Amino acid sequence: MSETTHSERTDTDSTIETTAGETIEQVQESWTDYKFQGEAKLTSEGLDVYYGDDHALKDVTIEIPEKSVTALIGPSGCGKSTFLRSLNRMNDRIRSARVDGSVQFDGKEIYQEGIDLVELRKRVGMVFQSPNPFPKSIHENITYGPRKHGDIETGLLARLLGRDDWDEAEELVEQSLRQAALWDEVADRLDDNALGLSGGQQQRLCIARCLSVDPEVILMDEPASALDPIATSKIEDLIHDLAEDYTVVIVTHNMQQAARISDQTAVFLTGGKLVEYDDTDKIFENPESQRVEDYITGKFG
Amino acid sequence: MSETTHSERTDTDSTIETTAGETIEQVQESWTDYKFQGEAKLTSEGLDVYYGDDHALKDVTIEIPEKSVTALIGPSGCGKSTFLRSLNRMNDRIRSARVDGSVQFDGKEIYQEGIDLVELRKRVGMVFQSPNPFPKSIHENITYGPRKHGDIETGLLARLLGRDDWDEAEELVEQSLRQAALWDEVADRLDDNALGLSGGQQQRLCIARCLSVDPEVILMDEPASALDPIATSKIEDLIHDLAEDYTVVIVTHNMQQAARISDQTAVFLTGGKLVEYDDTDKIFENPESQRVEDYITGKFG
Amino acid sequence: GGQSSSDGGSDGSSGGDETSDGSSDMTSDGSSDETSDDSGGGNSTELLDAEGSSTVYPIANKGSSYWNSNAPPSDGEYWGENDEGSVPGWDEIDTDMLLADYFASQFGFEPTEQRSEAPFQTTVGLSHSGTGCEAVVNGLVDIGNSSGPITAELGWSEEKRDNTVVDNVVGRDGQPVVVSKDVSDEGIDQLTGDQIRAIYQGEVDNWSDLDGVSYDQEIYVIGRAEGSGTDTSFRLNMLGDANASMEVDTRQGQNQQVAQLVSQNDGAIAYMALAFTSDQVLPIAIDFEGTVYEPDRNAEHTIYDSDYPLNRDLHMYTLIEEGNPNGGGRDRREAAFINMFLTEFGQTLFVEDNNYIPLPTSDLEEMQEAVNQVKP
Amino acid sequence: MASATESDLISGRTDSTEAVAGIAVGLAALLFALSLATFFDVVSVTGTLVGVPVVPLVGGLLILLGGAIITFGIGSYLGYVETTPSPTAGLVAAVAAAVPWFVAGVSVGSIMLGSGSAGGVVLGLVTGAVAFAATAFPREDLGSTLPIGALSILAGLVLLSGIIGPEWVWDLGWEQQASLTAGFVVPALTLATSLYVGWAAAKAYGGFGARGRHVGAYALVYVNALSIVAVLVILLAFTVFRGIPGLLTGAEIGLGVGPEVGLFGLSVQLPVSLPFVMNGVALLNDYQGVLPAIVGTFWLVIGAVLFAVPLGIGAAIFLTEYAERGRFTQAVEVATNGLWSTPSIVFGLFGFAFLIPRFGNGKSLLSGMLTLGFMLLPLVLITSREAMLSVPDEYRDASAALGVTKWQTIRSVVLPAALPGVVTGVILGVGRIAGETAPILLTMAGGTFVPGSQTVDVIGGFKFTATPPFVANPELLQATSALPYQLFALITAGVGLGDSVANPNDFRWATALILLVVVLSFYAIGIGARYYFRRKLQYE
Amino acid sequence: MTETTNEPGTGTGQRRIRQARRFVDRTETGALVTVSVMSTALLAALAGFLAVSSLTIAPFALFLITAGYGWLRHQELTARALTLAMTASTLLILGLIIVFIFQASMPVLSYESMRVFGVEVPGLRMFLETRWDAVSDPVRYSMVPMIHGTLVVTVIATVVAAPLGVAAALFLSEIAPPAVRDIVKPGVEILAGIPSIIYGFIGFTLLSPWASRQFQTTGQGTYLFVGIVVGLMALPTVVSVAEDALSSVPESMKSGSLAVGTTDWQTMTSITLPAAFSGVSAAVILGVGRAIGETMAATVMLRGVPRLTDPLINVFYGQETLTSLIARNYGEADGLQMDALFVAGTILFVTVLIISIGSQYIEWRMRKKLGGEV
Ligand SMILES: Nc1ncnc2c1ncn2[C@@H]1O[C@H](COP(=O)(O)OP(=O)(O)OP(=O)(O)O)[C@@H](O)[C@H]1O
Ligand SMILES: Nc1ncnc2c1ncn2[C@@H]1O[C@H](COP(=O)(O)OP(=O)(O)OP(=O)(O)O)[C@@H](O)[C@H]1O
Ligand SMILES: [Mg+2]
Ligand SMILES: [Mg+2]
Ligand SMILES: O=P([O-])([O-])[O-]
Repeated sequence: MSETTHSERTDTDSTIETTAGETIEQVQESWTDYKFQGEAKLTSEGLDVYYGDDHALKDVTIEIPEKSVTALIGPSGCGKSTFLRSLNRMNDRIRSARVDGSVQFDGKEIYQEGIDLVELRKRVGMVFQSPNPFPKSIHENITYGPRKHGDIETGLLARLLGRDDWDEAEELVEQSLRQAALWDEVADRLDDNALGLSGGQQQRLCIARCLSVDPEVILMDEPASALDPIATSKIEDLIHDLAEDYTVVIVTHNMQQAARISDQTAVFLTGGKLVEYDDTDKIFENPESQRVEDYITGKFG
Repeated sequence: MSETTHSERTDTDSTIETTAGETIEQVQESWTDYKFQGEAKLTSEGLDVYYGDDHALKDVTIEIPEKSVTALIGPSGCGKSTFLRSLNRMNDRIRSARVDGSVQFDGKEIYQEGIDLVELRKRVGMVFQSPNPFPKSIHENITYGPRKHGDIETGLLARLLGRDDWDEAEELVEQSLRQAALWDEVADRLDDNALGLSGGQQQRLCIARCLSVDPEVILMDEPASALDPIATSKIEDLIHDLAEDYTVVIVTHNMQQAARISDQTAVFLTGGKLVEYDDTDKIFENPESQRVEDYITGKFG
Repeated sequence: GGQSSSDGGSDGSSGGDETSDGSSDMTSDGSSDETSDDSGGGNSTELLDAEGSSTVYPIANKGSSYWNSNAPPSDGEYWGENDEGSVPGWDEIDTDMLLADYFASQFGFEPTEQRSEAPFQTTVGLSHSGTGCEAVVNGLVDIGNSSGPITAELGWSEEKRDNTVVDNVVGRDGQPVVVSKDVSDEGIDQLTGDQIRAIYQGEVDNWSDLDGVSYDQEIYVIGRAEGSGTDTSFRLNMLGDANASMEVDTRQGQNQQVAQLVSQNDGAIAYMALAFTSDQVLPIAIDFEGTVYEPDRNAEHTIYDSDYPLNRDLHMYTLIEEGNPNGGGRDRREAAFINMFLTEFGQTLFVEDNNYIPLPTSDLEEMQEAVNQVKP
Repeated sequence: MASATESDLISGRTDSTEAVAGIAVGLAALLFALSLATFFDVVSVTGTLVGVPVVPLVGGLLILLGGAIITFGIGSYLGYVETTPSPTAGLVAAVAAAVPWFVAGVSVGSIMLGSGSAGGVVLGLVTGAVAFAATAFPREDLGSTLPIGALSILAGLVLLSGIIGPEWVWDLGWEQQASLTAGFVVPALTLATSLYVGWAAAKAYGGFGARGRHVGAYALVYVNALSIVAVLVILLAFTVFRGIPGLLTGAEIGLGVGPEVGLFGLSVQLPVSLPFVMNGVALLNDYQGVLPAIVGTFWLVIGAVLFAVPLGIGAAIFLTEYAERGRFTQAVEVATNGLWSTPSIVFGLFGFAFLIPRFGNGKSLLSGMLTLGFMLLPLVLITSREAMLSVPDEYRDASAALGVTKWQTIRSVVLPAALPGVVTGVILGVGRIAGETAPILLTMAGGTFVPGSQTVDVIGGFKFTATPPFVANPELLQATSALPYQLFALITAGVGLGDSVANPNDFRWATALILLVVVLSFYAIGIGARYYFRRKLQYE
Repeated sequence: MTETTNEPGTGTGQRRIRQARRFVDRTETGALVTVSVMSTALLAALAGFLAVSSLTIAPFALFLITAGYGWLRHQELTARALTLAMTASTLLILGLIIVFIFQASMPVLSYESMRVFGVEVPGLRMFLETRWDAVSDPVRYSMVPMIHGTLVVTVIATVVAAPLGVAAALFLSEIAPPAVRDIVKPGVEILAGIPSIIYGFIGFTLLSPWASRQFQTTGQGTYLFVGIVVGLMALPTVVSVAEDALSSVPESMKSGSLAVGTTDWQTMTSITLPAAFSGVSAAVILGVGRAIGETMAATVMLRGVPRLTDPLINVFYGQETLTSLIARNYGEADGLQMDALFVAGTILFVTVLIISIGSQYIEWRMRKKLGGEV
């Protein structure tokens, strides 16, 4: 498989160059002087999302740099989650949803025929608003992804054939849990049901589960909204650390949180428009747009 | 039925006097120097609410002045809604809920045997977090309360007997809708289903419905949380106007909103405790307690 | 068996006789109405219902549909042929009344003089004899059709029978044994009584096991429901005892179903009633101790003969009730309706035309006399 | 931006490899269809198809199919075909492959060594185990193709070589004689094999691995859904097709051809005459019909609804609105669910023992109504309760907050909001009881061929009496017919309906059709109502 | 409202009594009297009906009158009392069913009693011997052949309905595009709506003769085809209950799986099905319950001879099931034979009741489990 795609790659590469060029121009139209350092990991260009007749996201064009934290903020219903879900095509799950425009991941268009959704979602992981561990043991939760991808075999058959990757799995579990700052709390009860963990622990477990498949991007949709302040601050620290290796995109309704943890911030306002996108400091100290300023100072929303 | 309660009232009056005396003492213990102008409309004293074994509200003592807006703020789960619902005994509807302590309305204890719940709730109206109009026409929504109380008769029988109060009903509908700042928008479609209105209109309809039974107090539990900014600001204006005739108690999770619209603010913190209660300006500019200050400046919550 | 009623151990209302007088039912005063009307001299015009034997069904049902149609005498459809001379029993009848009007008026009913509106309506339910006997005894219906004697059906003594019901015999059946087409095509058109007995007692199960038969095919032994008159008569007349044991592959509720099974399957043998034979359901000759009874009416010994061992009476039982005239076994509706079958007209049209055997004149006269006692 | 990982994102299988697997899937589908056609006697086992005898043709196709998928598997293993196989086909596939091989082994063993001998089972265990191992141990592309491909080839050879020819019969040698014949075994074998190979081919089409399994499973699930719909369509189409001639016997359209219908004193002559539904059975009719049974069914349903709906809704109100959720409501819930699943014949027995002695000691319309009412009650209760539970508590709170009493809230807010659910539930429930035979068999069944003049007239039957209970209705206390019972009676009465019905078979099928139409129209109305209400309430 | 005191006590009887007393104190006397008269009248009417008394009408009329009066004057309380009475009547019907069918099956149980270790066990012989013969001596009413028949039919039906039903439920809740779903779902419901007698009719006239020819059996009537037909009839039950269970698995769980890069099928097998396992098994169990109770198709397709097939696994012969025994014999049966039919009814009723309670228990556990997760 890898060989075939390899040969095809050249065609797509060429198209990307042009679209990428356009993208940057359009972004510059919107925020004349925002230039981040490093490579763009995800690029959306003229992205529109509809739910039935409802136009939820309008013409969003943005470049998200790699290995940094990008926060998406805005009032409720402005389309933050919609935008986030369009980055790993989780919107496909919603039957009424329809997507126009383009999103590129590492320069590859993800809204094209033949795209391997499984592979895409492996590489663009996601953590949800409320923790959603599987009703299985902690160990199984972490190894779930790799097992389904065939990277680790732990099944009965594999064990019978002496082919199981027990050690590898152990290692992976430990590593993922350490990265998610959960190892110390659960090391001695890996076989307990994950539903027995506290909310904050469950959310970190979900992050660990996401990390276990070694993604490149982690999308987080209000990951701390269901948590108490202590758990929240743990998650915030964790996100900060993750940005060293991963590209993190996080939706939050808490402006203080966005200010604390993100490198750049995109502000959506009602109607599904991306109104401003810049370094976080800039947005919070000196936004270009009056509406953004009103929003940030709590005049509405 | 009202006669029965009326005759009972005299007995209770005497008890109330003494409890009311105690109440004021306790309030002064908590906030040594908060004295508002005017009469107290609602007074709670040593109020505890339990949900099963869960102690949701702890020893809350507070006096709410009439014809003003009192805001209740605090982090999620701190018991704001619980407190609000205990003011018109809507907590009775939650099977696991148990209330200790006293709440007085116009000096009458509402947690006593023989209290007429129907009468109480008529006089202490309530507007809910998400708009909940009945799936009936706008007209029917407004006249629902008066009709059920027998103040207006519009039934088939009444019409046959020539006894229906059609004009009166029309008048009431117009008046309530005007008060709720909705008349202009719906005057020509009173017979449309209320579910066809927008969220903000629905919420104002609910306020109009509440006003139609001519209450003295209006309790509002995050009435704007499900609305967009424009609808929110309409509701806020409305609340401001209502305070001229009614006593308004409003729960909000939006501190800016509390600052904008309320005369006094009560801050609950996690655990169901009332931590501070004072003029709104005072609370937002110079709170007594460090925790309240942290909360208001967004350090947590 | 016995007379313990079908509502089992339900409660107070135990015996059929007791409930049927209506004293204990709650909302219904239907039956009490009826009895009081009768004893008061007037004639109830309630629906007359019959139930039971699938053998008697063709007779009763055809009669019932003639009755309900209450057609004028000019109408060929009920007079057999439209040509007056050929009407069977015309001399006897000689009337210009409508059909049901005529028969009913003899028992004191007012003629309606309306087509399709008989002085009282009749209906016939199809099940089998056991059900019919049960139903009439419990007062559920007016007439219980049975192709086996009620004594054998319900295990009664003759004395009990005489005290409880009267037996209206309306015709005869020469119970045939039939085989399916493939069997008769193999040339099997005659069996001995012993062979049939062997088949029905599970001693042979392949046609080729019979002497002189080379057809290698499992025998599909079809029986009638336990409690059906056809089954009871067959056990009684063929196997020697109403409670004789037998072994069959299938039992079907009604003769019609048996006929359908015989026509649908290979290797089948069945016992049934004459009315249901056809070119797919072929009666065979039976050799009883040297006498061969042929299925052909013109042969020397035939299954239509009264000495054919499987020959049986077809009954319409009615209950002896206090409310009936003279406390006898028939009320006037029952008598009027049954009387129709006892005329020459009825015997020809309802009995003989259904391939059954009309009653001999002497028996017929005896029956007529008994029924006519109810005339006002 | 490592090139290897990046290219994974876009699937890059060439059209030709997909085509090979695609052809195999198509071939399997063809064989599947062929086997069904054989079951339905559209194609005869002894006949020919495009000039070739059916059995060898099928055998050849099976061999071809088996060969194709084995070739694909080996091609993939050797790297000629672009796939992403897992290291093993997995436990499920291994068990799935072991089962048919076990059956094959047992059959071959039993035929050779005689059935019932241990030899067959031993052989089956061996072949099953080998198939299991051959699936489980090698890489997935081999494991999921070789054993199943071989099975297909084996089946094909058996058919092609004539070991199982069109006249093949295997007497099982049981006491009650039964045999397996080519007429059954050939299509059954083809059906099973084509499903298996189709599954394997679909996996191959998806390139094995997670995606392959996904495709394979989806193929089977789609076939299943399609088959269910097909069964439904065939059942309906067949009944309609067979029933139409009887239904339309003597039908006429035109002014003044129909019977007169009186409604509120007005008498109208219908412009349609459909004797089958407008007549009873009578000697003088030109065409016979089942009107009394239709009317009987109508009254049965009315009676059951009048009994069960108020009771069910009332109980649902008490349970949802008044009763504290606790042991009592739980007990009622268990009881209603128990009633819901009680077999209809038990309701019949109960009606027989309980109602019949209480209503004139005879089978009667009233007993039938109540028995069906007992059956309908739990259905109404359960659906009403669900509908009321799904009325948002906000409505109740809003009403309570306006100071409105509980019963007024129920009447004015809860019931209207629950109405769509209740109505839908009742209609569907009515559809179910309208088609029930067993309970009315024991409690109501009347005559088989009922004259039109005996059509029940419940309204006209009421009369007042001087003795308690002062009101009587003999029509209610008489047995009458209903469509399902009439059909049952027609089945048991078989042929020989007597002279009155010209074509008994048409008459029976037409009765079945009418019953189907009556019952399914309740369902159609119920399902339609649900869609309507859902659509209507959507703008919430 | 005196009924409140009659409600089943929950251990805190004292408190209940106090509550009731307070309730009585607080309620208007007029309303109390009305409701008391109403409920007494209703009870009297019930007693009269049970006793088959022609006076039943009097208390019933009184009930109607007081209820009407109460409705006009004390609607709140009357409505409450009436709905309580309606709830009670639901329980009453179940109770009556139990009493009547059990009571009716008593006599034959003592006839068929058997002595083991010196103890007389009623009805035991019905389950140890295999002979059913209501006519010739010795008359025996064994239930074994019918239990065998019911078992065989149910097993075959389950083999048909369970996998196909669960697969169809998966299809409907997880796979089908909305347009297809809108067709298939009502289709399945309509399948449930086809009256069983129509299945029986088609089975008797077409399937049975076909099977008889194919399997070269002696005559027609096979458990195999009855089982298949009954399975088809149980299918809709399985589909709709299983679909409910599958779609009640929270979307967040499914999304969680998809978001780590699994195929839809992997998500279904590894997350959705295990999470909904108890609900799906409840669906299958309910389907089994339906199959056990199916009557008419079996009645018209079977042979009607109560005996075991030979050998027991010979599904090509269909003798008799518990349901068809009743439907076929109720007419002419009397005395012990009738009681034996009630025994068959009792067996059916008890089995299905156990199944119903079992599946409710399973569903309850599933709800609890999923409720804990979300
Ligand atoms: N599944 C859906 N079907 C239809 N409309 C939807 C769906 N999900 C979201 N929407 C609509 O799309 C718009 C954007 O929703 P989205 O969830 O993206 O907002 P959000 O910014 O994440 O809001 P929140 O802060 O409340 O999570 C809203 O108007 C919402 O009503
Ligand atoms: N119906 C109930 N049953 C049991 N516990 C409840 C119930 N309602 C609220 N609680 C609990 O009581 C506490 C206070 O809840 P309450 O709804 O009053 O908080 P709140 O301040 O209104 O929070 P929010 O801002 O989220 O609305 C919480 O811990 C909550 O879990
Ligand atoms: Mg969101
Ligand atoms: Mg709240
Ligand atoms: O006449 P039978 O139907 O009872 O045989």
